[in-house]
Amino acid sequence: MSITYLEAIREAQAVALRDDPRVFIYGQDVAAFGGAFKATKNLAREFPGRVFDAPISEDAMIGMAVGAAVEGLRPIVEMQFADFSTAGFNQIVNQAATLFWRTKIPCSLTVRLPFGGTSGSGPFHSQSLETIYAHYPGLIVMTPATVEDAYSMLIAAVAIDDPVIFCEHKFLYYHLKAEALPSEALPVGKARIAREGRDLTIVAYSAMVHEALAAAAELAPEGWQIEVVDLRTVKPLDTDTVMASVARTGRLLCVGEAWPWGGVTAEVIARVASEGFGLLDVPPQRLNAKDTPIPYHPNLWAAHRPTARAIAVAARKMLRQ
Amino acid sequence: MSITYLEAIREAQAVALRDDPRVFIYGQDVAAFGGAFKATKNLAREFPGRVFDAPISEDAMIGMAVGAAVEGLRPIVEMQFADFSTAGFNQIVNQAATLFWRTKIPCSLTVRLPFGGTSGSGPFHSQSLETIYAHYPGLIVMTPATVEDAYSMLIAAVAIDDPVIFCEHKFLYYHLKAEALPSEALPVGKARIAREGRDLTIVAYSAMVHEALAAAAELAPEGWQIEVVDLRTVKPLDTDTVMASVARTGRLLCVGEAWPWGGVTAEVIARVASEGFGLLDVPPQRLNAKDTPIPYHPNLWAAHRPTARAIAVAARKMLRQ
Amino acid sequence: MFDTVLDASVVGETDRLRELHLSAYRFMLQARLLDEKLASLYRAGKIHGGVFLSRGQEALSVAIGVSLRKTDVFAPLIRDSAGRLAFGETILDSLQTCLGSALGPMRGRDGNVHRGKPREGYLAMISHLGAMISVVNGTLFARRFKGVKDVVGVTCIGDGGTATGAFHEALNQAAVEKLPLVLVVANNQYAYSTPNDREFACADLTDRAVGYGITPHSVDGTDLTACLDVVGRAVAQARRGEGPQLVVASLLRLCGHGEHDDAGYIDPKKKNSPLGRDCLKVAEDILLNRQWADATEMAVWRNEALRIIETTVARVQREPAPDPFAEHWTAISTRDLRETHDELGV
Amino acid sequence: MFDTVLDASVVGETDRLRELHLSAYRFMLQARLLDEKLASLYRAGKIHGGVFLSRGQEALSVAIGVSLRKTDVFAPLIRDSAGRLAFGETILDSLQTCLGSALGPMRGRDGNVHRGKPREGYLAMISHLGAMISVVNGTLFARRFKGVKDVVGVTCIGDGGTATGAFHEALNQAAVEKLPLVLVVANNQYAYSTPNDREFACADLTDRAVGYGITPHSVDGTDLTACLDVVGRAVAQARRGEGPQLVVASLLRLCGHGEHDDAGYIDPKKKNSPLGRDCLKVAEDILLNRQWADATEMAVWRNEALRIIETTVARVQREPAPDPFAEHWTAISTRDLRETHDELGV
Ligand SMILES: Cc1ncc(C[n+]2csc(CCOP(=O)(O)OP(=O)(O)O)c2C)c(N)n1
Ligand SMILES: Cc1ncc(C[n+]2csc(CCOP(=O)(O)OP(=O)(O)O)c2C)c(N)n1
Ligand SMILES: [Mg+2]
Ligand SMILES: [Mg+2]
Repeated sequence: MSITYLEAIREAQAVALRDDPRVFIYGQDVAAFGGAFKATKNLAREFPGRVFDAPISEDAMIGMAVGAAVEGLRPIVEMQFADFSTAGFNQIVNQAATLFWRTKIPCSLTVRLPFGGTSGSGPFHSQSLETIYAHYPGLIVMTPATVEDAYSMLIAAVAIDDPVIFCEHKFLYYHLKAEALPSEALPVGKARIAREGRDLTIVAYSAMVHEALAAAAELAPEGWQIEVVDLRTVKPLDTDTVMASVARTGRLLCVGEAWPWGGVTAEVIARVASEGFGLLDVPPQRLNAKDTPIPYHPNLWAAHRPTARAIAVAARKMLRQ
Repeated sequence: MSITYLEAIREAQAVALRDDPRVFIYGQDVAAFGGAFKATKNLAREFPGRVFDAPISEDAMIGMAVGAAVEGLRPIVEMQFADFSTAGFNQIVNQAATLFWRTKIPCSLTVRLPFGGTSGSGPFHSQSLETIYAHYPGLIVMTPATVEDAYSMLIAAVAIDDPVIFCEHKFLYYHLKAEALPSEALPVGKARIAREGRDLTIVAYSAMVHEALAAAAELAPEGWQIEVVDLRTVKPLDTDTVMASVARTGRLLCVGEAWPWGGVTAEVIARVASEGFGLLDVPPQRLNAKDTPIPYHPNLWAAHRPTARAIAVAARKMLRQ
Repeated sequence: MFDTVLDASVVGETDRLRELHLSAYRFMLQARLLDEKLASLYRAGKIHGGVFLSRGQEALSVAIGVSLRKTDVFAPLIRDSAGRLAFGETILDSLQTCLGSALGPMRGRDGNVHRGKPREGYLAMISHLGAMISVVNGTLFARRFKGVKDVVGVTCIGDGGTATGAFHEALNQAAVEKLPLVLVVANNQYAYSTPNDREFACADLTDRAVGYGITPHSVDGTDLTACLDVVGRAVAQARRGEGPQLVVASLLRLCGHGEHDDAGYIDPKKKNSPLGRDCLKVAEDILLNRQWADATEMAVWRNEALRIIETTVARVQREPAPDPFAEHWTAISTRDLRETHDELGV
Repeated sequence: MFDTVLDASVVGETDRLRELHLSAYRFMLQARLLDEKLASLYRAGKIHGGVFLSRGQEALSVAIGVSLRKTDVFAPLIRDSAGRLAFGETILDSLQTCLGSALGPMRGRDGNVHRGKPREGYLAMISHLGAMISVVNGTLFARRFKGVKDVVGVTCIGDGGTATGAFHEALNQAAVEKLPLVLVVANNQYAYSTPNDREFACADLTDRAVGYGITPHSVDGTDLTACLDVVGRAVAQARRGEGPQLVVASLLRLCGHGEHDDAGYIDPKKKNSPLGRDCLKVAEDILLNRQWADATEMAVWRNEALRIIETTVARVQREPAPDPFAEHWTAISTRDLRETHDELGV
């Protein structure tokens, strides 16, 4: 038996619905249809009265979820694509994210964002929006890279008393498979060493973890041992694990699929430069998508986002310094 | 005669309206009333048929402006507060910011965002949103710190063929005065050395430039010569000027009023760490607002954002290293 | 808080109406006097930030408060001082918030009209107009989900706020979900300085109701009796399961948008029209005409309210301001997930 | 593109109608055949990303295209292949975009339905539903500002898209500004899989018009004659200065949401109802019944369209794909203000 990243997300929601009567799911086409990506397949049937189709009203979808959270429920809101969450942006950042701080009422609410690039999806079905959410106080931003994490982190997200932006990568939906679902998980908020090495640390998250691992594999025959850190959540950001890795390797390359200005990679490098300056043997570097909308054509798309090859090139440069 | 930052903004719009028949202004209460802050005072009277009141429809306000830009006009949209631009966020980042890249049609459009904290304004009338806009490709983000820049950069913004997010700081509106309006200006996109020094570089923008200057003044009697770099625009970010300053001082402290995760300060430090690592004598540091909504009470507000005092404390620490 | 007794005898009905009016009037009076106090504190520089008053909108607002039960949901907006009091907010809560007391419900974190106690069904508005409506939907949805019956949720918006996308999405959502929502629109003719004709182009805002499949109600917002009747009816209909209700009241704001604003843009013709009547004065006339109260009683109520306000102000002014060093500088509740990264430790 | 001639004689009117129908039919046919080609290219793996078809919606869409002038504004949505062609888009533009040719209007940067030539009044939609309406408002506002007269702007939305805040803000804006906007709602009964009753609760979407103060029109979207009549009338009214118009058409999407979708959720009752009629077939019957065309002519037109499509596909398939190394990787037009910072220079 094997299970995909997407199936893990479905299973996690099934577990959440089963174990906690306060959980419900709200999103466009999530009920009978099972969602645009089938992430809620059969859940409406298995859990009658717990899965609801929403109108195309992202603002009201989040508002409704906040109201339900105030009443002690634990809504999971599916955005059909992360890109459309901009239409619910105001309610996420000003309503959900401020509620606890203003009123002491925790706002337990999970917003599932199918995000990230896939070939041919173009400017409005490919975006990586973790940065804009992580910038706002009051939100937790998860970016699982593995089937296991997709599963256990989503279960954790629903259990957390704060609003969680759950960034699930569409590229991993079908591509990524695991043998079985995990029974144990790393704590939320902790980064993971995805591969050990001692020559260079690549910090990545979500789909880029796999590009980083592929780059590490490419560099291994050349004698380089690359350590890959999977951030898992980008807010809070586990600076300690990153720093400990850099302490071992002395070299830091940070990779993100989002746009270059002011994202996860900038935050990681700024933290390491401030707090772990002495650990760095060479200048820390980063690799992001290009500073344009995400192109539709596969040729352009492949050049727009960081790839294993680009990572390997960057890493080699740093290793030779 | 003296002129305030706010008056400079009004004058700049008058100049734009006078010199270019394609310019018009659209915003809530901007016509007869002259805007919530009086930034468009008398403009409707002086320029009949060029200043229009908008309904409370931020999404449609930006959409309308994009349509007008497609037709070759040069709209200036006033948001009543930057905070409310989240309701027009989708049109800014997905419509205006992508238009040129997708269609070759430049989208000349200026969105004026009265932003930043003032005492007593609370979580929804104090936000600094430059980071979320700068993150998206396709936008220019200006953050003038002086009366002169407020004037000349706004004139430039309207003349630019791309969408400009013009972040005008409400704290500076009445506080900041100049003797006269400038006839010359630094090019847009270039940072400015606001104060020369050789011991430490403080990079700041908008209201924080003045806190940095005050900190520099506080440190001068102690024998420290602090250089203050005013970024002026945060996207594009003038890395060269920052780097040249750090080359002189060897020390970098970056100050922003926005939330700490992933903002201007992270971007600046990441760039300097990557490209100017060798220039740094001590770890670069940054200072931002706290990672909570902006508090209402003056006591909390004063502690939430960086102040001259906090900057001086941080700078002293770095200078002693 | 009163419930509509539907099959009362005529005498009982008159008694009920009298009680309702008297209660409503006293809340209106309190609200007006509290507002006046806030205005004077503002002018004296004792209040930081803005002060937004309800002058002219008390009859409409109070009708909401007295039509609701403690177990209902209420998300007031900026001009609802009367409705807040009638729904159960204390003058203390209000003053603590406006004066930024650390002991108040918002602990100095948020101010003026941005207050509430969500756990008590009393939501704390954010500034973004329209944004509270779907939140009320969510509370009503949740109560139905939990099997709680007999609940109504009311929220308010101005004429200007009806132009927001949030208004539309939320009303539509309430209609699709058949939620017991009552949305009360206070059409005070202006959104800040902008007159109705730059805000919308329908003949009347009630014309929107049919487009959502919800029930419209119109009311003269200066007339307490009409407000109690119409708002009370809308709340009762929602409670009976007749789905969302839209109440549109016509009135005029008899003050500036905030206390910084002299409202010079308000058309004198409107001020001199029936719209410009002071609803408090109208309510007084109603009580006097029906002999439900006399001037002496009213004076007693006024003095009582003034006394409470004054003593509460004095009390709150002695309360501690929030202390930034004692403050928990985190926006999330989960301790383990707070960002541990601390800039410079300064 | 035809203009309504209002005071034509009866004979002239019949001629005009015949011309209009013939022209419309041929665009519908082209659109249908082009769609079928796209579907087969998609199945053959020649098209990256999604393919969204217009099957069942051609009569409504074409009515827009033929009612507009070259100098008007059109912002089509996903199911407007017929209207696009009628407005003047070439089959080449369409195929270049869908196949990602570097020579196409979108240069491989954007794909499928996200195409347009804004300088020609033909806007390129973004995906976010509702977002194009206010952009059309802006073009109309700008033309009025520049003194250009006699312009109409049409844009389209689905039943599902009417639930967006953007829809509301833009319709209201158009009404306040009295813009010559025609918003055409294709109520194909579903938003993706979601049926009308989970999208809105009004009896009919035209009920929304009065709430904006704009003129409603209803039409049977399967009937070409009705569509030409109603859409043509709405466009003419907008052109005459009667303000925004809302056209709501009833029909059924006769395909999946995209070509990945088998549309298994569509109620067979709807399919078998008049809503489920194929508008192309209905149009053919109209032409045959009125003896405006015979089967032979139709076969000629079909073959002609097929030939153009096939040769265009062959041509586009030989065109270069975009080259990432030749690409200008910048999203802004001002050269001096491009970010000069280059990561690693890799
Ligand atoms: C989305 C949004 N845009 C702008 C504002 C700024 N603003 C605050 S009150 C106001 C006018 C509100 O008018 P109306 O809804 O009629 O309420 P009234 O003040 O008349 O009671 C505006 C524009 C806001 N609060 N929210
Ligand atoms: C704001 C927004 N939210 C979600 C989507 C995803 N989406 C694309 S098409 C669609 C259904 C649209 O239904 P309808 O408007 O009825 O048009 P139809 O497909 O039936 O022609 C959805 C939900 C979107 N494009 N925009
Ligand atoms: Mg109003
Ligand atoms: Mg539809």
